[in-house]
Amino acid sequence: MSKILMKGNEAVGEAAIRAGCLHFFGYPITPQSEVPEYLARRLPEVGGVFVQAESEVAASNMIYGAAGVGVRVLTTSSSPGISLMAEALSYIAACELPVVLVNMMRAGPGLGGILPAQGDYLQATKGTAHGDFHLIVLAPSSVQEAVNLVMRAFELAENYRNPVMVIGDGMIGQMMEPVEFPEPAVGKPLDPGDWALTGCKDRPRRIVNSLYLDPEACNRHNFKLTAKWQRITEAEQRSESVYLDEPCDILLTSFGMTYRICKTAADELRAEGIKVGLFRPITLAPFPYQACRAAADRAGRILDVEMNMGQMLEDVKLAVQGTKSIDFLGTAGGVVPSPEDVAKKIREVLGSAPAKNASPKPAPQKKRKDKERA
Amino acid sequence: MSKILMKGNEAVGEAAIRAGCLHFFGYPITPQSEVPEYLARRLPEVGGVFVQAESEVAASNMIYGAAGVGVRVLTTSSSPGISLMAEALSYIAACELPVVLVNMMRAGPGLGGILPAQGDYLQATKGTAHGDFHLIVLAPSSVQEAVNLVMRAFELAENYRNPVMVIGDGMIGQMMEPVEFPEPAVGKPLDPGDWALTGCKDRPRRIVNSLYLDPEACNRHNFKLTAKWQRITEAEQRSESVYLDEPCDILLTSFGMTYRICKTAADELRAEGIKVGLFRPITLAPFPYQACRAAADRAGRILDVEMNMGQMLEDVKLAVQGTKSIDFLGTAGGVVPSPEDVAKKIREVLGSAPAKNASPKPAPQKKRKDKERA
Amino acid sequence: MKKIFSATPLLVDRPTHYCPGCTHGVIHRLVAETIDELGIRERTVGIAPVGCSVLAYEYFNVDMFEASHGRAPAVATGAKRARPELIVFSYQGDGDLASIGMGEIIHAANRGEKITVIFVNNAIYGMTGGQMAPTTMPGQYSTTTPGGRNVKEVGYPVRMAELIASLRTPAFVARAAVHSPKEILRAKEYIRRAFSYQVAGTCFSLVELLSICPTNWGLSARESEKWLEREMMPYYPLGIKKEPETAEAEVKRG
Amino acid sequence: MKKIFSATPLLVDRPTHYCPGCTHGVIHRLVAETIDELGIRERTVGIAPVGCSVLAYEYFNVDMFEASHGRAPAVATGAKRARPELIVFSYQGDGDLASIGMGEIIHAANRGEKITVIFVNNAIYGMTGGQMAPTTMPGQYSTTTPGGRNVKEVGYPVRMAELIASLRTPAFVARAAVHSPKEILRAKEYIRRAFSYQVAGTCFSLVELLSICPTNWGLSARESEKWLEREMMPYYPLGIKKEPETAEAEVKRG
Amino acid sequence: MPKIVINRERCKGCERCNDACPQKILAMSKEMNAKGYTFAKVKDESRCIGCRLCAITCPDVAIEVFIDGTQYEFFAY
Amino acid sequence: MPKIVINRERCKGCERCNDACPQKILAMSKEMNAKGYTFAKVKDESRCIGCRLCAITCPDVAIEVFIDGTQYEFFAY
Amino acid sequence: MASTEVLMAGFGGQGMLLSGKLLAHAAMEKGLEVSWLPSYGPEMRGGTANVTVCISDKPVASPYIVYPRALLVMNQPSLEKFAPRVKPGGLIVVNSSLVPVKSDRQDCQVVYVAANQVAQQAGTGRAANLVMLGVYVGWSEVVSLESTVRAIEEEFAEKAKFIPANVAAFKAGYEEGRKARGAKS
Amino acid sequence: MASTEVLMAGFGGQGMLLSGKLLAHAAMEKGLEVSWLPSYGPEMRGGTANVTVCISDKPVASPYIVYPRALLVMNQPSLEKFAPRVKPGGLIVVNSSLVPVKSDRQDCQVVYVAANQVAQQAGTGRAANLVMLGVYVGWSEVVSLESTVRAIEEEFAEKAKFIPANVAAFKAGYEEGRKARGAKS
Ligand SMILES: Cc1ncc(C[n+]2csc(CCOP(=O)(O)OP(=O)(O)O)c2C)c(N)n1
Ligand SMILES: Cc1ncc(C[n+]2csc(CCOP(=O)(O)OP(=O)(O)O)c2C)c(N)n1
Ligand code: SF4
Ligand code: SF4
Ligand code: SF4
Ligand code: SF4
Ligand code: SF4
Ligand code: SF4
Ligand SMILES: [Mg+2]
Ligand SMILES: [Mg+2]
Repeated sequence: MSKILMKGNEAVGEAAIRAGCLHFFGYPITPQSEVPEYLARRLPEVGGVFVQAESEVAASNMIYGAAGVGVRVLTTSSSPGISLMAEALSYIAACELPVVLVNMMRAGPGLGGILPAQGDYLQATKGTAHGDFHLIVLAPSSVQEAVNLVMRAFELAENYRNPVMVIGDGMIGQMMEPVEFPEPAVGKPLDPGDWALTGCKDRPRRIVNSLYLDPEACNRHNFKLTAKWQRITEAEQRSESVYLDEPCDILLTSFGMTYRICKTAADELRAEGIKVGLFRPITLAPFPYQACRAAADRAGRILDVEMNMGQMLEDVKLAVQGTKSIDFLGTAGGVVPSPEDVAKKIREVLGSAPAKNASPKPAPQKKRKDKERA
Repeated sequence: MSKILMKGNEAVGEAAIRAGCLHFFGYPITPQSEVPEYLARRLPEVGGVFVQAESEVAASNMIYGAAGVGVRVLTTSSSPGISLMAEALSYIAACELPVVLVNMMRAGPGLGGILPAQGDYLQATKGTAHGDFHLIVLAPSSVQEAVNLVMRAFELAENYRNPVMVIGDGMIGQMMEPVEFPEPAVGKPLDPGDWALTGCKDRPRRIVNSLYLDPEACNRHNFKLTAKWQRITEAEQRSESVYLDEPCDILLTSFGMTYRICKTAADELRAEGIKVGLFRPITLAPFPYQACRAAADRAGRILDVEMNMGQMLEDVKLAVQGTKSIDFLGTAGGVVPSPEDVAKKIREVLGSAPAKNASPKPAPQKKRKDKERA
Repeated sequence: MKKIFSATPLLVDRPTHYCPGCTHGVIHRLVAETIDELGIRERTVGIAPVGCSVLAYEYFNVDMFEASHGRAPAVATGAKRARPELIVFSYQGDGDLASIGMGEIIHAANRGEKITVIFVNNAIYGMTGGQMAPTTMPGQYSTTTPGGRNVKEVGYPVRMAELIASLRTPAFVARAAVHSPKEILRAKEYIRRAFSYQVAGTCFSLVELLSICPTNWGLSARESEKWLEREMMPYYPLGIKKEPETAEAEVKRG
Repeated sequence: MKKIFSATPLLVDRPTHYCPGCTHGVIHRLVAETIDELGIRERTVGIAPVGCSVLAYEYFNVDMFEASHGRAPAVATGAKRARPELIVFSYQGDGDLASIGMGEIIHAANRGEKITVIFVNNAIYGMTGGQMAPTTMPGQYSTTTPGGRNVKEVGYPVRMAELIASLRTPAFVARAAVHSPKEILRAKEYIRRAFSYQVAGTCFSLVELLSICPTNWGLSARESEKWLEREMMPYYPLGIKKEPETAEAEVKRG
Repeated sequence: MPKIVINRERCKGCERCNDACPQKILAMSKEMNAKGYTFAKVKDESRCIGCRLCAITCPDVAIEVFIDGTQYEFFAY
Repeated sequence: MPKIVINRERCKGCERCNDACPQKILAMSKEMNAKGYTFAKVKDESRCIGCRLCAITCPDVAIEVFIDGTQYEFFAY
Repeated sequence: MASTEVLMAGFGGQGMLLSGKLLAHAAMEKGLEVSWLPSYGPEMRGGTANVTVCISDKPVASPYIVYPRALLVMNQPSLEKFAPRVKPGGLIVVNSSLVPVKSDRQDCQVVYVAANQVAQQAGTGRAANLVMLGVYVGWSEVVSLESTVRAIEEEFAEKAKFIPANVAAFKAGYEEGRKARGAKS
Repeated sequence: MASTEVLMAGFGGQGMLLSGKLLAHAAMEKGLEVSWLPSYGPEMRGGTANVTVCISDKPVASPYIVYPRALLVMNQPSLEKFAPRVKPGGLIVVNSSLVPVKSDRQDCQVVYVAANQVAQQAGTGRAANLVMLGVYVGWSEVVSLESTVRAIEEEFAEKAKFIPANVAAFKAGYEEGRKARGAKS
């Protein structure tokens, strides 16, 4: 199939259909509204169902209902909307239902702004909601990868019966890049398996439930979920390491679109002879600790770059376990670090004496007048 | 003042009044419903306001409104209810409003159960909601300490204009212990300062807002919040270290009620000559990394005990930075580890070869028949 | 001898956890009998709420969900839209449906979701120990209105059946009570009609059932029946509030 | 010469971000004038929603909140209960109030919160680029109803004024339009009454205002006025839906 | 002769059937069942008219009703 | 003589005042203001009756209305 | 004394939570550290209700106790469930009015009291829980008779008419406890 | 070629986002790697709309570019804001129909085109954006005239009647671009 030039958000919608997901429930929010808008047009064409929910709270419970009856289902939103889904996500994870959700992150906290950010890393990977559970979190850094990971998300969700979040930022949602989609145009439907509520014809009835009156049973269920997460952790870590065939002066750690900015900076500096390596997790959860450690082992020091105040930094520290000095460059509020910002920071850091472990406080950034947006 | 025997939940309500908080907005949920019930009786007696919200979503926005007009305000809930407050908490933190909330954790994920648990540690300390912000999180381990920390929470909330969560579990809410309250019976009201919306008489109007059209302004706001968190981190860490005047064989790390269970186990083993030390964070956020590290430095190894699947474990690892081997004992679903369970685990661990860093997967626990609850 | 009344196999054969006299049990039976009579067991999916009937999934002998508090209509929407061939019903209390779940029930009704909602109005939060519900009667004691519900402070009870009936989208909406055999029979009829509309694919349907909560009302079952009749029934008039046929006609008239 | 019309100082002197012809601007002015005329500026707190009027806090020259999407009535409840001496109003769009905020507005109204709600019904999600609102008209195009709103799929538009008026708790509820000078005058009167009831401490008040969105309707301002009059007004009848005086009387009659 | 059968272990002793019976032939036991409830019982079986009101009103489906031969069905249930 | 003053920089060129004026004395400029909008202007000031309809309908408060001496206030605004 | 724990178990409504509170209250007034931890069940009515009271001269560490020093039971399921957990040398008090079986614990002192009958004689059959408490206090003397009576009086301050019968029931139980203690030592 | 970036800026509605898309489309068809990144503003109408297109023979690393190689501007604010950022040796194309001022960049080639007039002559005043695109393509030859025309035809496939005027406008711009290039080299 040939390439099409497509907006990230629309590509996400199309990817879902290719994956055989014909059910969407969601609520508009910038910068992801093109997903529901695209699917409102496309799903009826392929016999699918598009429902605009009255809120993200409702949307997240609708996907619970749809997944519970054994269909492939998607919702998409952006930061504040994801927060409203917290309770339902805990239910979905507890009931082991396969759903896929996409978070095109915007600036926060609060209403924040609609420009790109990566401030929901910790929410996605650690504290999504109450109780012990984990989302599988995938972070694409191109539109094509968004397509691939959305499709992969459905597989993971179903293999492990666990909710999967594909996390991007406003940039990846709004930008166009060429993408290729696999055939067929509409994926095969989900096999409802032995758990979905399809009506109890010729079989014992089934229950989708997360309440346990017996604490021992609830305890066992938690251990079961934890064991599942352990399996996921062992089998599903994905990451990318670049320029690490020889030891490097500095390793840039980043994820999503920020990685591409780092890549440009790295290329620039490598042209000057500064050895810059790159590491990015593709699965933010499970975080590829060993791969990150291995990458760090090949570097003199580390610079973590994120569009937030240092959220992945904690995972990098957990990976590195104090063996390397780590600096941090962060922006927020919709400010995107430029490749030049990254390059400058690298020079600064390499020039300075190696500081032991950066604190989560990012170095204060001077105000850059020319980037003011209306 | 003499001691009164009081339920944790009721003591929390009374503590708020003593702290001068005369406004409560909340929604019933077991195991914290005694807080609203108590305040529904007490607040009208002291000229305060009790409103039963229609939901936790509404309650969390009501406290935003009440804090915004410059009054001291409390809400309380339990795990699923806290998840529903996520969006509003991000707004409150972004707007730098002083609110206090109490989470009496129950078993999760999903509906889980009403029995005590500590499964919301990561939600409270790391990923409460979208965007970069932090709650100050205080974890009492007795009813008296719950009283003290609720009162302290109002001070912290106002000093830093930051939301503060007091986090307990069903046990602390439901148990009675003797408590003493400071006089006066009703604390002084909050001084609305220079930020509250009290009507713009004789002053320029004020705005409580978290939206930024200019990304640089939003970026600066994020740096400001981060700098504030840094100040809090430097000034407000609290923890307790017990039996560490001499080096110990093993350090138990735990928080809240679990700490008391560990204490009994430690006392028991110390009587047998096994040197067991104890460390517990009182501020879960900011986590007392240095104090934890210092405690760890005095111990041969570490056993982390929690009523969850290993959530604080990550912070302990961050503190210890790979210098000590860490084991984990966890329960969930309302199962409370008994002192005997803890003692047994300690014996097991001390008997075994030092394992390098426990994985987050807790050792599977055998089913204990005699603890089955109806 | 001929058995003319016995438990429907649609109810799982086990004692419920409800308090003595609690009419949740009656409503369960009516719903179960209806599913049985309509022959739809094998394609029915029920949704239990959070409330005393949280364990409803244990009792109905069909595929069941347990929903989060108040969101059963959204769960039902997801299930029904995904598999329109299923008969989907939610079973919800007044705290669940009328307080936290107000948005979800109104929107599900307004979208005309082809689901059936069994709404149990017992004027109290049963499960959590007797706090005020939106439907608590003026002056009624609850643990969060220790002086009785003061309408000046917290407003009047919400009449959900009327509220939902006032929406333009065609629907079947009715209110019955289950405190006496006579009203139970009427309730059964409404429930049967509600499910029948769904079977025919006609419209959204909701039956509000006035129910007793002896435990939290602090009354015996017998006193509770009387209290329901005396206090609740005048405020919550029984009857059909809306039928799809007349609603359609109204829409046509414009 | 005598100035008989000029901008009220209650509006901050700066151009708004609204599109040409957007009647959010008219409604802002009416609210501002009312606050001015009632002399309550110094004790008024306004609440901006999430929607095109998200920046309302920039325009009203009073203390202002920015609320999360749909929750302004809860924020207003918190503010008003905490400081009853304040005059608290929320300003909300139809996505904000009638979709995500349905639960909060109904419960605030039902509790009888003594707040004033300015509800701007433009039958669309303006800010996010023209998705369907609960109030979108049958057949109306939106980016999420590319074939026009199909009432068989998503139900009929919600008439919020009527829905809220149907609650038992006394309130002032009215609907006006702001597409023509004549209707603007009526709107002003309703808004003034709404605030006056709050000043007197009487009741909850809400004014629904039919408003145009030329941008997302894809029409000129002039065509939009006509469309509002032709399509919206018959479905959303203007007038007072409920007054506290008659509501009280009804309550007394029982 | 119509008759009813009460499942004493199912009964929770709410007494609703007692009130519902038009023949007033039901009463509560003095004994308790395993769950500690006094349970409903028939005082005078001979007067039962098989009207089912007791069963209809029982929240715990503790009552079954039997009839012999035909019977006038005075309402459709 | 009544008259109106239009703030050309405030005007967004929506033309609503043009429609509202009962005297039909308003029109749109050919020029653009700094924001790139054509703006409203008065074609024939002499016929203005000071009715304020233009100002009432303007969403951008771009119009002020002045009168000389007394005037019949034909509606209370 | 160092520290002791007692588990009191019965059906909901039998008043064991109150008995526990009275004990904790009396101990607190004596200047001891106490904790009172109910095992609150799932959000349903009915079922068993039990409470663990810890009393110590040092701050109570874990209020959650699996192996208590004493057990008071008002129903058979509780006896079956909890009796095996009582520490050797401990006390088990069984309300023989309601529990038809015996405990097979040989290493504990097991006291059978027809608490309902004793209470009936003292004035009200509803005060069986106070008889049970009395037995424990009489046996353990962890608090004095007087201080417990004061706790009862304070607890019932607003329903004063219930005080005499409850105090009488408690005292009757107390005597039983004293006797049992004597028998043992 | 290695890689290049062009920033196209104007008011919303002036079609610069479309110009960018056409460029990206043509480059993609040529087998190059591309990215098209709009700077989407806060959730409001109006204001400026600009887009950065990156074209490369390797995968595009950062699509977010602060210092582009070329700039096409349709309004004065954009010229003022972005001109200082163009890389030395780059290109600045100014629509002089709408922008009354000159750029002071000496180290770039600045081309002034009365794009609205040129478009008018080509058949529709609304195609000024295609004139601008044409200038860039003619100057840079990053894609060919033919492939861009094909992209225009595909893009307007459903509104075929607009194709001729748009193609004409593009070609007119292209000629200007060729000329400017010649002038330079
Ligand atoms: C999000 C959330 N909030 C609150 C609760 C606690 N809760 C459980 S049931 C209930 C109310 C039950 O009342 P109702 O719906 O009237 O049902 P009933 O028990 O009366 O049948 C509440 C508030 C919860 N489980 N989840
Ligand atoms: C929780 C959340 N969900 C969604 C959004 C995105 N959003 C912003 S405004 C809006 C709807 C605006 O429509 P309306 O309330 O009708 O106001 P209008 O713009 O038409 O005046 C939405 C969905 C958000 N900001 N927050
Ligand atoms: S508490 Fe009330 S509603 Fe719940 S089971 Fe008991 S009687 Fe029924
Ligand atoms: S999008 Fe619509 S509602 Fe929003 S400002 Fe423009 S015209 Fe007004
Ligand atoms: S069937 Fe009728 S007459 Fe017979 S016991 Fe039941 S209620 Fe009484
Ligand atoms: S109605 Fe049923 S549960 Fe109640 S007393 Fe009669 S048989 Fe027993
Ligand atoms: S005041 Fe009246 S007559 Fe004068 S310009 Fe305005 S609308 Fe026209
Ligand atoms: S109504 Fe106002 S904004 Fe519109 S054209 Fe007239 S003066 Fe300009
Ligand atoms: Mg209820
Ligand atoms: Mg709108």
